[in-house]
Formats: sequence, C-alpha cells, structure tokens
Amino acid sequence: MRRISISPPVAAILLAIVLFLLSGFLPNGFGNDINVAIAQATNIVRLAVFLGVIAAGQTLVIISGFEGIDLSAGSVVTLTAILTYVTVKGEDDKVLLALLISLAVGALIGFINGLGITFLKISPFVMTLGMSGVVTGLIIIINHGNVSGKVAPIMTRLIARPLSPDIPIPNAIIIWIIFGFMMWLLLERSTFGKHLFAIGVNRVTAKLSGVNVTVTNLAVYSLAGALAGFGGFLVVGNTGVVFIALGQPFLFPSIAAVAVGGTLLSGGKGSYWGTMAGAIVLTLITSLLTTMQMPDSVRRMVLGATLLVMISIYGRQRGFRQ
Amino acid sequence: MSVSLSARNIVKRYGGVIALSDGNLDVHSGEVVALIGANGSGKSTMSKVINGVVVLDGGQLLLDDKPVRFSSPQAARKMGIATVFQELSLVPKMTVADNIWLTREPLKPDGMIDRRVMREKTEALLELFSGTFKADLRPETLVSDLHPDEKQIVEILKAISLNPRILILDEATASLDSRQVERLFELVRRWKAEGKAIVFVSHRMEEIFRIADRYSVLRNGKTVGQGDIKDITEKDLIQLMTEKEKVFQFTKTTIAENATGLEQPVYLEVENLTTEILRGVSLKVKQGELLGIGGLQGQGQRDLLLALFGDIPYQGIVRIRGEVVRFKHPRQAMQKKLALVPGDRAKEGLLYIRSILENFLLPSWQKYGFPLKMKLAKRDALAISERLSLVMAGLMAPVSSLSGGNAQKVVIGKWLLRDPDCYLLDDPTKGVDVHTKAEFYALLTELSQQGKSILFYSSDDDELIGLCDRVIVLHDGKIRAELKGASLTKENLIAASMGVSNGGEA
Amino acid sequence: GTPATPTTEVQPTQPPQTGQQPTQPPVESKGPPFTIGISNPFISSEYRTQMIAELIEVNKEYMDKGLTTELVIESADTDVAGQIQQLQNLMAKGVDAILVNPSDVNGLNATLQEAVSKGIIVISVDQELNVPGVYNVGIDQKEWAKTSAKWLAEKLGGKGNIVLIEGFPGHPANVARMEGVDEVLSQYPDIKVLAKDTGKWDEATGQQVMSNFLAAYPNLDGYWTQDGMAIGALQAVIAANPAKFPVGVGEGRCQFLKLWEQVLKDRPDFETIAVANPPGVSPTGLRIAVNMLLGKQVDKSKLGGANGLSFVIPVPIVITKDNLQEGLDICKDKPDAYLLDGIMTDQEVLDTFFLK
Amino acid sequence: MKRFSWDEMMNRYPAFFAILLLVVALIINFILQPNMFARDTLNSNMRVFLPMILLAAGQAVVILGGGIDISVGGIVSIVNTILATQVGLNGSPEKMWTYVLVSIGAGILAGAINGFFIAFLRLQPIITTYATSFLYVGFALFILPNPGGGIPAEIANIYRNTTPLGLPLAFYVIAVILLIWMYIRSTRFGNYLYAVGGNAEAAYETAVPVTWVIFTTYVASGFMAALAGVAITMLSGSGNAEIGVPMTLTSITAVVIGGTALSGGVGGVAGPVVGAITLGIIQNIISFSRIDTWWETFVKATIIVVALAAPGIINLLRRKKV
Ligand SMILES: Nc1ncnc2c1ncn2[C@@H]1O[C@H](COP(=O)(O)OP(=O)(O)OP(=O)(O)O)[C@@H](O)[C@H]1O
Ligand SMILES: Nc1ncnc2c1ncn2[C@@H]1O[C@H](COP(=O)(O)OP(=O)(O)OP(=O)(O)O)[C@@H](O)[C@H]1O
Ligand SMILES: [Mg+2]
Ligand SMILES: [Mg+2]
Repeated sequence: MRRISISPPVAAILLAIVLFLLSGFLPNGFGNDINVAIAQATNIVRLAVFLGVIAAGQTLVIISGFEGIDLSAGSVVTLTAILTYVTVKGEDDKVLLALLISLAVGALIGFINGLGITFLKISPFVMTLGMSGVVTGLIIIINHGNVSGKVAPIMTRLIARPLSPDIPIPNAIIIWIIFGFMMWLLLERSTFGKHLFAIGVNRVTAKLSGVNVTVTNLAVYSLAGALAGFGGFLVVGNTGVVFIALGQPFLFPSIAAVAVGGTLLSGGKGSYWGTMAGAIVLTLITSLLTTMQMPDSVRRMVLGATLLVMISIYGRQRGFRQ
Repeated sequence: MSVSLSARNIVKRYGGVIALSDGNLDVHSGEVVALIGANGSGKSTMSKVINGVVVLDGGQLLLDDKPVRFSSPQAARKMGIATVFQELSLVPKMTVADNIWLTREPLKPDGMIDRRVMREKTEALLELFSGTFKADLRPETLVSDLHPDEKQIVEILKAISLNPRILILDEATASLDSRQVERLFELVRRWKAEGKAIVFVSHRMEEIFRIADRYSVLRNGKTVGQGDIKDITEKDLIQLMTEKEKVFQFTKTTIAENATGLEQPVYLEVENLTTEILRGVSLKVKQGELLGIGGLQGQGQRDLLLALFGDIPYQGIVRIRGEVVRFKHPRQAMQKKLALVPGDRAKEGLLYIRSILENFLLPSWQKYGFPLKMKLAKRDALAISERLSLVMAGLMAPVSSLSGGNAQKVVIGKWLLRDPDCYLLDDPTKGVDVHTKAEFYALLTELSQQGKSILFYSSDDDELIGLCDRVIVLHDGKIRAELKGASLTKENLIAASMGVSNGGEA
Repeated sequence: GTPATPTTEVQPTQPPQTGQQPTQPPVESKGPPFTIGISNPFISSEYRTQMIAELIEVNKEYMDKGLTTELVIESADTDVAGQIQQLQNLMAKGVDAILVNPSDVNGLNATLQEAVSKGIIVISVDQELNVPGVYNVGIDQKEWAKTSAKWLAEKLGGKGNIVLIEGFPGHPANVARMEGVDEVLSQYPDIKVLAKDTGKWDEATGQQVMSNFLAAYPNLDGYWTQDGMAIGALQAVIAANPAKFPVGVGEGRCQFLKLWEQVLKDRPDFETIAVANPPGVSPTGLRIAVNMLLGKQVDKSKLGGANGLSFVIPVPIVITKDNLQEGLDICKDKPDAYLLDGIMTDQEVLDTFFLK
Repeated sequence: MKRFSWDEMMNRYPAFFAILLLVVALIINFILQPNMFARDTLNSNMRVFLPMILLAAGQAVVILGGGIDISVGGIVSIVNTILATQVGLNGSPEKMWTYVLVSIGAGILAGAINGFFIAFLRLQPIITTYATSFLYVGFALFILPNPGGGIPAEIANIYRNTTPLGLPLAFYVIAVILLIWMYIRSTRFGNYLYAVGGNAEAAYETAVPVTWVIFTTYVASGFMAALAGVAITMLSGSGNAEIGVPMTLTSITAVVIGGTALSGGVGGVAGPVVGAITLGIIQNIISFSRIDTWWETFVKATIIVVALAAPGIINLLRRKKV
C-alpha cells in the first residue's frame, strides 16, 4: 500500500483552504463578499485556538505512546475555568494568580493520571476516563455547580478582543502562534521532547539509553493536565461565564484534531503544527456546516464522512504485505 | 517428494530502498543451499519473496519448473514452503503449543481444538531438541517467558511442524549456542535425507562450510555467484560478498600492549554478584582490558551486564576504581561512564521509526543545552557515522531503513558519542556480516588500546578466542572457568560451557 | 363481623415475595411522615443543581412539620437504562411519591406505570409525559417560547433578517418551544430566518454558532435563542462588535442580566428580553405531592395537558429593559448561575390546584 | 506456593479478578439492600444491566483483536430508531420480530463498515470508529429526528417480566453468550483472535488471515451492539436517536474492569460481562448507601478508579514483600 508522502500538517492546511474556497460557492457560503470571507476566516481560526490549545496536551500524551490518551482534559478545562472565574472576581491583578492555580490544579490531576498509568499500569484510556468522572464529581461538590465570580476585563481584552480596532486580528490568534512556537521548542528542541518521542517508540530502548521512563511518563501527563488547565483559563476568558458542561464538548474533537494533524495515535511520531492544522480543519468544517441549511442528522453524517476521508488520506498504517 | 524452486531476477523495493535488484536462487530436494551476503544484501528479503510475505516488483518464481505467484503466506505454505524468520514470528502472550500449531490446530469433530493432541504433538517436536534447553520450555509455557535461544527453537519447530518440502532458515543459528547448533545440523542432515530442500542463511562461515552443499551469494541486492561449496574457499566467498581482498585476521589485544610495560590498575571489581539467575559472580576487569564472557545462552551473561548497568536489581558489591557503586537506573551507570550494547537491537537498542540522528543522540541530548544545538548535534552524529562507515541514505532517514549490520553500528555509535570508560557488550556481532564484524573487531582493539575496559559476551566462540586474552565462562549462574593464555582453547571453552561437572537444571 | 376478623389478621402476615411488589408499602393506610423520592438523570447543568438544592430546601419545611422524611435523591448523569434503575431503586426503597425529571419521553413509561400500580404518586417535573396516572408539573414550554418570539418580532417592527439557535433538536422541550417560535413568526412574513442551528444548550457552542452567523451575515437584525446559549450568543455579538447590535433574546439568569447591564453602558440602545425558566417548578411539584399524600383533593378542572393530569405553572417573571433593575436586585445575593425563579407557597398551591 | 497460585490465577484466568470484584460488590450491595436477591429485585436489576452486558461482550471481542469500537453507541441508536419507527407503539409481534432481524442486519452492516475501513484500509481504530459514530448517530437522527414512537407495551413486557424457573431472562442470555464464547475461544478463530491481538505481524507471517479476523471482530461488535439496541428498546419501549450515545465509554470501562487489556491479545469475554454487571451493582451501592447526593458522582467515579487500580496496587504490595 503506497502512502501519500505529503506531510500531514501541510495536507490538513491545504484541505482547509480548499474546503474554505469551495464553501464560498455553496448556498449561504461567503464567496460573494471578500470582507465577509476574511471575517469568516479569521473567526474560524479564532475559534480553533481554544480547541487547539486543549489539544496540545492531548498531542503530548498521544506521542508518549502505550495507548496514551487523556480523556480527563474536558473536565479539567471546566474545573480550571471555574477556579479562574471564582479567583479573578473581575480584578485584573488576580489574573496571574488564577493562571497559576489553573496550571497547578491541571498539573496535579495529570500527575495523578500519570501515577495510575505508570505505577499501577492502568490503561491511559480508562484511567483518564475515570479521572474525568472524579473531576466532574468535584465540580458538582464545589458549590453544587453554582459559582459566583467574574472574568477580569484584561482577560476579555487579551483573549476575546482583536489586537486593536483597526487591526482585526484577534489576540487569541497571536497567543496561539506564540504558544505553537513554544510547543515546537518543547517537542523538537528540548531533551524532554526527544525523550518523549523515545518512550513513545520503545520504552526498553529508552531506559537502556538513560531515559527515565517513569519520570518522563509522569511529567508528560502532568504537563498535559497543566495545558488543559491553561485551556480552561483561555476558554473562560472567551465565554466570560462558566458552567458545568463547559469543557466536555472539546474532548473528542481534541483527539480528532491530533489524528487529523497526522500524529500517530500509536505514539512516537507527530507534531503540534499538525494538531494546530487539525484544529483549524475541524473548526472550519463545523462552521461551514453551521452556516449551511441542513438538518442536524445530515450535518453529523457529513462531519463523520469528512473525518473518514481525511484520515483515509494519510491516517493509513503500514500494510502487512509490502 | 522431489521438489525444486528457483527464483529468477527478483526485484524488490521498499519505498526508496532497493532490497533486491537481481536476486537469483535455485534449490532442489536433498540439498542445502547457503544464502550468503553482507548485512543488507537482501537475504531476508529473498526469503520473504519465496514465502509470499512480500509482493515482488519484478522477476519470477518457478516451483517444479512451473511459474508461481504467491498472493500471501498461505499460498506459499500450501506449496510446502516454510520459513524460520530472522525476526521470529511468535505471539508472546500465547503458549509454545499454540504458537507452533497456529492455523493448523488439531480439531475435534465438533470443530474445537484438541488441546491434548496438540500438547502431545508439541512434546514430540520438542524431543528433537531435547537436552539443549531448560526444563521450563514446555508446550504450555508462554513464549514471552522464554529465553532468546528457546524462542528460536520454537520458531524452528514451528516451521518444521509444517513438514515442508522447502525450508528456509534465516539466521536460525544466530542466537543458538554451539550445542543447539550441533543438534540443528543433525536435524538438517536428516531432513536432507528425507528429500527436503533447505535454504540456509548465516553469517558464520564455519557453519556454512559444514552444512551447505551449494551457495548463492548476494551483494547489495544482486546475486553475484552461485555454485558448489566444495569448489570454493572461504576466502573467495568473502571476497564475493564484500568485494574486499583480505580476510580479517584476529589481532589479540593483550593489556601488555596498551600500557607501556607497567601493570594496569583495576577498573571494575565485582564481588559475589547475585540476581535471579546469577549465583555469586566475582571478577576484576583491568583498565584497557577486553574481558571475554563465554558460555551457553542464558547462563547469566545478560543478567551480569544488565546488573552492572543498573537495569536490574542485584545483591553483592560493585566497585569502580575502588569506589563502591550501586546503580538503580542505567542513567546513573552512564554518569559513571559505563555503556551497554544490549543483545536484542530491535527491542532494546533502537527507536526504529525515529531518525538515525535521534538514535545516535538519545543518550546524549543533555549535552546540547536548551534549545538544543542541532547543528552541533548533526556534526557529532555525522562524525560517528563516518568513523563507523555507516551505510545510510542520510542522518534523517529512519533506522528502519537500515539493514541489521548497519543498525547494529548505530547501537554502538550512540555510546561512542559519550566516550565511556567501560563498554558492556551483549553479543554485539549477532547477525552481523563478516566485513562489518571485522570493523567491530578493529574498533574494540582501538578502544581497549585507548584504555577502555570492555566486557564482551559473544555466542561465537571463535570471536572470544581470537580477540580476548582472558575469558570467563558462565554456567548456571556461576563462573565455571577462567581461561587465559594457553588454556584459552576452543575445547576448554566448550567443555566449560557444558559445565563439565554437572549441567543440572532445577 | 366474625368472618372479617381472620382476613384482617391474615393481611399483614402475607410474605412479601408472594406479592408482585416485594417492598410495597400499604399506601392507603399510611400516614405522615411520607418519604419522597427524586429521580434526576442529568446533573451537568445549573438548572438541575438549582432544582435539587431547592427541593432539599422546601422539603425541610415539611420535615420540620413532621410531614415528610429526608428526601431520597437519585441524581447522577446517566442514560435511559440508568434512570430506570434509579426509579426501580426508589420503588425498592418504598417511597410514597416520586418526582421524576425524565430523560426520555416514553422510555420510562413501563417503569412509571409499575410505580403507579404500587400506589406511588408519580409526578413528572419540567417535562410533560403522557402516561396514565402520572401527573405533570411545569411551565407551558410553547407559550414560554412565544412570549420572547412575539417580543422579538415586535421590536423588529415585523421585518428583518434573523437567525435561530435552538437546543437539542428533538428534545421535547426544544420541539415545543420551536413550534411556538414558528407559530409566532408565521404571522410576520417580512421576518426572514436566514439560518438555524443547534447550540446544544450550552454557552460555548451557542457562542461558536453565533459568531459563525455573525461572520456570515455581518448585518443581522435579530436572533432568537433560549437558556444558556443566550449568554454565548451575546458574548459572540460583543466579540464581533458589529456597527449595530442585533436585537436578541436572552435568558433569566443573573449572569445574563449582569452582562446585559454592562453592554448597556456603551450600547444604550441594546434590546433584549429574559423570560424566566424556573427550576422552581420542581419544588412546587414537591408541594403538590405532599398535599396529595395528605389526602387533599386535586381540582381536576384546573389541570390541563394531553391526559388532563398537568399542573401548568405560570412563568414567574419576564425582564425587559424597563424592569431590568428589578431583576438585578433579585440577583444581588445570588450566585451568578442563579436562574430567576418562582416557587409557589404551600398556600398558593392549595388555592390554585386543590378543592377547598 | 501461595504467590505462585495468585499469579497463576491473574495470568491464566483474566476473569478471576473481575469475579472477585463482583463478589465484593454483591456482598456490599446485599448488606445495604437485603431483598436484592428477591426474584423481582433481581429481575428488575438484570433487565437493566443486560444491554450493557451485550455491548461489553461485543466491545471485548474488538479489543481482544487489538482494536477499539467507539461507534457501538451509534449502532444501538440506529437499531432503537428502526424499531421505534417501523414497529410502532401498536405494531404486531410478527412485525417486531421481523424488524429485530432487520435491525440486527443493520448492526452487522455498520460493523462491516467499521471493519472495512480498519481492516482493509488500515485506518486507526479509535479515530475511525469515532468518525463512523457520527455517521451512525446522524443516521439514527435521520430515521427519527424527534424522540417518540416505540414498541408495543406487551412486547416490552415480555422482556421485562419473563423469568423462566424464577430466574431473570438475562441469566439465560448471559449463559448463552458465555457458552458461545467458550466454544469460539476453543476453535481456531479463537486462537486467531488472540494471535492477531497479540502480534499481528507474526500472525500474518504464520498465514493467519489477519485482515479477515480484524474485520470479523468489528462485525461481531456490530452484531452485539444491535442486540444491545434491541434489549434497550425493549427495556425503554421507546425511540430516541441519542439513546446509545452515553453507553459507549461505559462499555469500554466494563471491558477493562473485566480484566481484558486495551492493548489486545489478553483477556476474554467472560470478564467484561462480569465487569458490566459490577458497574451496575456499583450504581446500586451508591444509591442504597444514601451518601449526600452532591457527592454521588465523585464517589462513584472514585470507586471505579479504585477498582481499576486494585490489581496494580496488589501487584505493587506483593513486589514490596518479595
Ligand atoms: N515494555 C514495556 N511495556 C509497557 N510499559 C512499559 C514498558 N517499559 C516501560 N514501561 C512503562 O514505563 C514505566 C517505567 O519503566 P522502567 O521502570 O522500566 O524505566 P524507568 O522508569 O526509567 O526506571 P526507573 O523507574 O527506575 O527510573 C513502567 O512503569 C511502565 O509503565
Ligand atoms: N521493511 C523494510 N522497509 C524498508 N527497507 C527495508 C525493509 N526491510 C529491509 N529493508 C532494506 O532492504 C535491504 C535488504 O534488507 P535484508 O533484511 O534483506 O538484508 P539482510 O541480507 O537480511 O541483512 P542482515 O544480514 O542484516 O539480516 C536493506 O538495505 C534493508 O535496509
Ligand atoms: Mg520504573
Ligand atoms: Mg536478514
């Protein structure tokens, strides 16, 4: 079975652009007015930011291999969003504190995931799924889910608003680009990143080459938790309000984004650029489906079909017979 | 049951890599054809072509002079072709019996597997190798619990259980000890007599000349010579496969040579080392010494090296330059400038889907700061690959695109980057072609002359005798003998390996 | 006389397992304190948490009077099978009445009928069921939606381009509401519905959908939506910051009122409406249940619904620009997620639904 | 000796620990609910657990073969909507049984679609079945956009109240499942399943029809999901396109609690069946232990995590002792 040699991130982005242009000609598309098209494009990327950031941790754990996955990301997003919300109470000078709390709490939950996975050998899928339930439980216990708070003006300004009235690029996008660069540094230009890929491919080799698999394993789940925490911080900055169901809708899309971005779900191979591209493609598709008139049933089937097509393009695994 | 198979002008590509450009092979009933070639010359690929595991891109197969096309391993099997794969074809979490009879399980009338019959048939097969393996190799043992040599035996039995007309043995002897090889050869002779046609892939010249009737030599994908063994000398064979004139001569490295006269200090001292397999091993290694470790498979050689490297827990005392150390993790051993080349490069030595560069640098990334200085890293890696004359498409190519021998170079190369004081080598020349072997030997000599201490386990007795000036022989977790100078002969080595006094296993 | 005596003696000694209902309490003869069970299959929503909290609170009143015991609450995120299990467990615990917030219109029928047959008073809250013997307590979803739809149509002067953001398509409440909206809009031919999508009843999705709409139709005149999605929609409008804010439908939640107040600061002409969707219907349902258990007679003529078993609770409060302050005052000492509410008092319940 | 036998049990009989868990759960449940073994209580519990039991059994087969099926919930929904729309609240029993066959066909077809993409096109299971789950739920919504319809009450009652020899119908179904599994397990296909899950490459070289085996596992899962759909429909008696969605992740948890590893090739079907029951019993325990309602979610999730962790914890403790 020959496989397309074009790199997944590029493929995903190309796909996004093609879809976007095509959609211009569809009924209710935005082909007729360039300004509308630009507005729509920026908007889609802006929306992709939140999915993209939440998918960052997902990318790391998936690269770390051994069925690595984080199903607790959604509920962690909700929890940290709530914590941010109640900490900040509308005051700009509390924002940093809130950010730190979000990161710390996220990291702690991720760390517990890591303990279960590395030492008790619980499969990441069910460990993080169970943890997701535990965290939701915690959220319910905190004030029975009804919380008081307020996001700070500065958060809204930095996250939800454009760079400046005359430059219509939303700050969120700028943040994302910087974030993406940092993720690249982490994965491609740091010892940790190299060790991460190593344990994703072969943990025995990694250990015999001096990689502390346990520590790396724990670190990656903690980091993933922290990144989900950061995601929660950003999301609440965008929605301005919190609610129990805030994070869950991001969960499976975050995994899909990683896969569409060409990261091997079996671990050891992948990039965050790919995930960013994947997040954009997914958001694009859902957005297009939104502005098109079709019943929810058709909408879902189209989404499913598109996903299938995309992973068929480059999600192929090696055939047995070469 | 007479049979003949010939492969004509076989072409096989893996993506960019050309594995076979013009492969040819003829084999007939009652003969053993040795398929010879350097690492990466295409031997395994040729095997996989014959047994239908890969799709061939060109050429044709003639079975009993009729053209055949195998669409799958099933097809080849139906024609009576069985293979012992170089990278075994066993399922770890299944029992020995289940593995051997997979797809051919004896069935009861109701379609259920007849476990009892299967067990008996398996025991009968195991009889073939009886006495050459530990008692824990039973039909109901999980393959994952077996030693490499026992796995190899199971793989061989699995192939022979098909009662094939044509049997391909791809480096079946690589992880067998001399006793087991003897037994295999007896069997091969018997099968020959029964009229089976046998393709024998090995890097051990001595074996080839003992068992093969004819030879077929591959040189990077092209068959460069076929004929009768009796008409060719070892020298000419090696020349055929390597294009090189000289046959490698072992150069002994005695400590006297590297130090100018005066006695070298002791580098490593082990007292009463005990693990699950080892039972109180004590030894000293001097600086610049190349200490050989001999013995049958699984007598504790691997444990000794892993324990010293901090990979497995142990009781006993280890001193480096007189200072007591107790490593809990390889990382710590590395900090004390130790290096380990593990026995199973695929499972323990390499990151197959990652680049050659990353494999070289895995133990060393810390040195390159943050953000990692990639230019520097590339330069260092390149230097090493040149020093080892590594054959590769480029540093960015995945290790999976390298042949066995070149892959093994990467495993060793990643340590050279760290310039350790002591190398722990677990059968590093396993499945490595003569030419590459020669390069390894030269490297070892060079290292020990630089004053590096080396613990060198090899399943190839000639290597030990040729290279080391002192060899300890492990048997049943204990040092059975220490051979040096005059006493270091093949006879003594084998005798000690067999554990003369008693070979008793629990 | 004499023949009666033995039977009355035999009655209590009947071994439970012979009866179809092993743990059935002899309801008829039973007096206070009564045990009331709650079955709620979905807790990941502020509406539900507020509902549970209020139920516990209202029940306290009756406990103090010695009329009821501790509530038996089965409340967790679960599927249809899970809620059936909840109900079965409530029966097994021998409750006298069940307040159920159903996850499925017909999925519980058989189970609820079993409960009714055991003499348990079953009340479906917040979602009308059509099961013989099962009472319903809730607002009239259709009317509820019409109120805001009519208001929107009139604010737009009967013409303009609007979009609709609905809840879960197919969810009964959503279906009823959208029917109401369609009915209203059908009377305003000049109001054009450009697009319609689901905001899945959550803020984030609502916000995403609305910002897509705003990008695709920059000069939108109005939008209709419901519940939590309204905050998301408004956030999207603020983020997009169009020259002219569309007239939009909001919700009766303190968070929203506060946001509304903020928007008015730099957009004084902004128009929206908040029609309360009160979790309080459930505690009201609890009061009804208690009074029924106490043997008070329901005035059937006051009941509506498909099988004349529905207690229709009036919408407690509607907020527009004029009475926004009133809403904000209510919210002063409430959590942000608090939904404007109304719980009928015991007396009101008696006056409205029971025979004197 | 004692140690040996424990490992023996854990290694040779993956269901061993699952059964241990179930027994513990049953005892606790019995203490809290003395009448739980009364015929009606038993029956009313088992009929509620049965759909998940069927689902878990199918999921287990896929997982044994080295895959995973996120689309089972969607298949349940399709079956449910087919029955609810085609049979209707006052359809005849004949009609019911006809459409049971039809919907089982649909389930098998859906499974075959999964199998096609995963076995023949070699796409990654998680993301593929995630994509098809959109197709299936979308299709269910297409059949039945609004909840409603259903099957005749008397047919539903057959399912609810049949208790031959005073034992719940579910017991007989479970017995049949286990018998069939025990048979399959001891046929060649059984061995193929474990070989493919354990080392697909080796299996292929040994002439195991790997592709077909993988394909078959998804068909089997589709078939079992269809049965689960029939069961849930007969339990609820009504139609709802979303009915299956929440069941997917639970089925995977059940499989793992049942001692079948997500990595494939280890475990069986008996364990997951037991696991499904255990999960249901845990729910009962929560409900009868009368813990504060706000804590329920948290406590339940924690119990599940602990149950998942138990084998690992025990191993660790026994390591220490050695
Ligand atoms: N072959 C393997 N299969 C599955 N998981 C593995 C494997 N090897 C390592 N792991 C995972 O990585 C974890 C760490 O492995 P290991 O302990 O061998 O290396 P290490 O953590 O570097 O050693 P140490 O814990 O002493 O630092 C294990 O607990 C296990 O979860
Ligand atoms: N799966 C594969 N993908 C890509 N290249 C491959 C693959 N298998 C083999 N090759 C390449 O094909 C060539 C022949 O490999 P092959 O394994 O047949 O050599 P060999 O003679 O068996 O070597 P060795 O003696 O080390 O086993 C080598 O260059 C190898 O890198
Ligand atoms: Mg460890
Ligand atoms: Mg080879």
